[in-house]
Amino acid sequence: MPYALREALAAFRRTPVLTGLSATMISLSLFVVGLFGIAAHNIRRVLERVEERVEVVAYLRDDARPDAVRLAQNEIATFPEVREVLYISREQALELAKQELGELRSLFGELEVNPLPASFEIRLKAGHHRPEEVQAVAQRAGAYAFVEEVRYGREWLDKIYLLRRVAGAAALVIGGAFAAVAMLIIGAAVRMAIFARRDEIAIMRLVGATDGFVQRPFLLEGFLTGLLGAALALSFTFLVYRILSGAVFQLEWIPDGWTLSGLAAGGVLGIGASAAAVRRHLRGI
Amino acid sequence: MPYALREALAAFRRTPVLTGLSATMISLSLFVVGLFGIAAHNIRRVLERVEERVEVVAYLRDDARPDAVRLAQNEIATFPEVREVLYISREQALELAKQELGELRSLFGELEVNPLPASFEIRLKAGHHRPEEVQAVAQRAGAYAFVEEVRYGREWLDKIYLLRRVAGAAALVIGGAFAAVAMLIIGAAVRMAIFARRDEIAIMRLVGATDGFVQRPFLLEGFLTGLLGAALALSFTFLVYRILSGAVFQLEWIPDGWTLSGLAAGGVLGIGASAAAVRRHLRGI
Amino acid sequence: MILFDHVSKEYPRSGLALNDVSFQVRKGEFCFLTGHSGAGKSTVLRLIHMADEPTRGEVRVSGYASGKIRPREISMLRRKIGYVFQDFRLLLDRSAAENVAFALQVTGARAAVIRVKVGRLLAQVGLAAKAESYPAELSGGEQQRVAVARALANDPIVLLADEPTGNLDERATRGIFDLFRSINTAGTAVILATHDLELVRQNSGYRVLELDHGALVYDSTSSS
Amino acid sequence: MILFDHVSKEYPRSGLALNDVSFQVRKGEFCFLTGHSGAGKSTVLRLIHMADEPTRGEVRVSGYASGKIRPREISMLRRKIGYVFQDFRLLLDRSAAENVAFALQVTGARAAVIRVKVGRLLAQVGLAAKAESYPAELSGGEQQRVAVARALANDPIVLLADEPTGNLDERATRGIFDLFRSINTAGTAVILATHDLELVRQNSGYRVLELDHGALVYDSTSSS
Ligand SMILES: Nc1ncnc2c1ncn2[C@@H]1O[C@H](COP(=O)(O)OP(=O)(O)OP(=O)(O)O)[C@@H](O)[C@H]1O
Ligand SMILES: Nc1ncnc2c1ncn2[C@@H]1O[C@H](COP(=O)(O)OP(=O)(O)OP(=O)(O)O)[C@@H](O)[C@H]1O
Ligand SMILES: [Mg+2]
Ligand SMILES: [Mg+2]
Repeated sequence: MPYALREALAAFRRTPVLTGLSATMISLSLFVVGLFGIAAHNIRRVLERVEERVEVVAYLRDDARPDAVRLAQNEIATFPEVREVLYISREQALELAKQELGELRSLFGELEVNPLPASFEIRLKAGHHRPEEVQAVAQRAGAYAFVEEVRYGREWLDKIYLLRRVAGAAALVIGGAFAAVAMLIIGAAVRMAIFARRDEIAIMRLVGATDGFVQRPFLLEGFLTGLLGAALALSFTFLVYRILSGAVFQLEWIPDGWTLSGLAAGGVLGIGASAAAVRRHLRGI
Repeated sequence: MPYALREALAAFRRTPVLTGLSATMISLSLFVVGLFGIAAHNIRRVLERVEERVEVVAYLRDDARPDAVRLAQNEIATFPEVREVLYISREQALELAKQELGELRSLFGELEVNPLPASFEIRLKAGHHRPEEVQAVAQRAGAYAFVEEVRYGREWLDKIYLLRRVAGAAALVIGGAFAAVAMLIIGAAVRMAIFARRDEIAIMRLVGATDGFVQRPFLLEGFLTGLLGAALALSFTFLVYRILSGAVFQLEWIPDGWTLSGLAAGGVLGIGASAAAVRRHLRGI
Repeated sequence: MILFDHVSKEYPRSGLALNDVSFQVRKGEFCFLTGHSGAGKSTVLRLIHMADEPTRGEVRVSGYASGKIRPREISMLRRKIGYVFQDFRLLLDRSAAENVAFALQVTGARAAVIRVKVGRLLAQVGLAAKAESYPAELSGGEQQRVAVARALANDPIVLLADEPTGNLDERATRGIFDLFRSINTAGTAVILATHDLELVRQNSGYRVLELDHGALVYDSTSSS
Repeated sequence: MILFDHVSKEYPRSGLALNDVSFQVRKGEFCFLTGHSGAGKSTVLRLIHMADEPTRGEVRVSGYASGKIRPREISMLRRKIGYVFQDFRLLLDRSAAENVAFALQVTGARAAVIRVKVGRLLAQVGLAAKAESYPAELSGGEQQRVAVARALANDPIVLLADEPTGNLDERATRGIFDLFRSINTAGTAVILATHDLELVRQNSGYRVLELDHGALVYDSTSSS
């Protein structure tokens, strides 16, 4: 439809303020969504990395036979969820404890006996950190006779999962709220664009333009404005990402799929808001 | 000026969409500022509370004479910065250490000697936590012969001060950015209000209205719109505060002075944006 | 082709603008619509254009009846009606040529056809030199002539002209009137609302409808 | 009181709208301004109103000279000039009475005074019954009469009337013209731009200025 396209482009030229404002609105709202996207993506990455460090520790009896221990170590390493199994001797454990206790280190210097047991540190494969899986590994490791106790930070794992779920819910709520606000603002901008051109629209209808003919340029204009706004928002988001990423934290850029979705969302937002405003307002002219 | 007031109020009635949009813009931007205000205020409160817990610990030699210790305790309590001085005996120290170490508690059960020294915990008065002051107290306490060592979490204190300074700078930058965006949006809204009434303005001037006469209703309208927007923003902010405060964190409402400043800011923002837009645009009509 | 059947039109603040008006205009007829200011002339034309609905009675135009016509049909009907509005109703952000072209674009005409036709129409109303001027750059009479050119763009079957020469001098008035006459000769019905009684007297061969306070008080066809 | 001193006005797209026009209008004079469509009549009135500046030459009105007058002085001058615009220029979101009242509010008149005066003015143009109607609810002629009432509101020392009877029937035209005459008798200068040569012929006692393609081709005062 070359006419509608020509008109839509002409609208940019005729009312640059109005069009600029709409694009700014869309870009502002998508910009916020973009920042949120970066935050969400990076929080997810951090959680994943933290999750990877979840491990199962099996404390061994002091009277465990070395060859049985070595056998068990190999056996546990073949569990489908397990990446590697490290054997920590009593001496190594004392050394680690000293390092971790820091200030109170001198305390151990005075000990006559080493109170710490030997242990297996069982590391899990990526993607096998669901609470059920971790529990299963812990149970099987605990079944060995010479294993005194198994620890695997159950509360911690539950907390991470809770955090992820809370973060997901927050993303939905905040993202939805911002999208709603963006729609409202764009709708208002389009309504104002139509308001500013109400004489024009009235005249169009007087010379026999159908509703579709009148609407099409507005819809196309809304779409292009939305796309423009989304592109702007993307640029801003990227700028902020570069500034933050260098100076403050180590951040990852959002996945490419999200970027494309953002552009599409801009266009859809623009055309949707235009359609709603045009349809509602045309009745009143 | 009853004419300008009447006209400004009539404008609300004549173009509710435009006025509503401007008010929404102002309220949106001030709402964000308001949320930021709550966050800033509460972070400050948290930091203050954390700061209050900064204390100076003086470890005593094992051979310190009890009466000299009691004398020193009273003396230190009279320092202008000091709120109270607690004496922690060696036994109490061991008890506390056991509680804090948690899991490794069993370790101490096997100790034959108590390796921990007695100490003074010196608590400071509110408002006397600047690094210099804390250092001064530490030095004076360290001057006693029977004091072996004084600790006061220097790095921690420095970090809190850094955090406060970073938070302050962030407040300035983000707050400023939002105010700028708000001004832009309001300016655009007013420009559009004038754009929508450009015929009206042109006719006013044709019948001999002075620029001041034409401008006054717009300025007043901008002021009232700003005030309305600020009031809306305040309500929204309070609503969010109530929701968050009950469910998620324990929050404090911003001080009353800030509330009044917010209302004033709305009015000033409205009138300022109107003035800029009116003055710039009137030339073009 | 146009039928007013006991039509009344009442406006909230103004009372009866039309009061029980009945008349018929046939294909290819030429007809003056006269009456004092506020008599209801523009209201009659607006009803024919289906821009308003009668309060009572029925208006029929080219097979469509008021009250039953659907929005899409109104658009189609309007493309067959040329209307010179009393207040011109030009698109202020388009040049004279673009204003005339717009009436053609609406129907989906091809760009090449439009260009040729617009040039011919502007020449006919004596505005070839002002094709690129915007309405704000045209004198009152020039705007009125753009409105006339636009009304003729779609080769209408009816031309409604509301005071089409109110801003024109005698020579331009004669030119426009001759244009209307030649269009009428080619088969287009013309309804010309005016209070230029001079014009009506000079062309006494045509039918005259006279309104007075919303009532049809004289119809030269039925009386003679 | 009004002096055109070798005035030319050139518009970018249209060329010369006025070409070396010189004339003078005295206090209390009544004067027709005629010419074909696009001759430059409205341009002359716009220059008097200081809504535009001449490209060459100087326009003097009531002691103010074009090119030297400051924005504030333009406002003050306009309050002393009544202007009936060719396209009415009514405020669309105000009733007829509010439109007339607005010209008085601008000068800071008191509300009680305004109410009385607006009532009288609307009655004079025959629109007392339509005081509360909005422009969209008025016929073309009724809008024109509101514009006349507004132009007379501030007891102007000059009345500029651009085609003030283009949308009026003969009776209303006579009424408006009589109103202008009585205002003129009371001391107000009147410049009436029109191509209603009938009206000019019927009132042959008054001065006539005729424009043709921007040039002043006839001035009854200087020739007789
Ligand atoms: N939208 C409206 N709302 C209320 N009253 C209206 C409306 N349109 C017209 N009127 C009234 O209806 C009456 C007839 O108006 P109309 O425009 O038909 O007159 P007209 O014959 O065209 O007059 P003119 O020659 O002055 O243009 C007038 O009194 C007018 O005030
Ligand atoms: N703002 C403008 N920009 C460009 N050209 C203009 C402008 N205003 C007027 N003109 C041109 O100047 C010429 C004189 O215009 P003016 O309005 O004075 O004519 P007029 O005598 O009032 O005609 P009419 O009787 O049709 O109203 C016209 O050709 C018109 O196109
Ligand atoms: Mg009419
Ligand atoms: Mg003119």
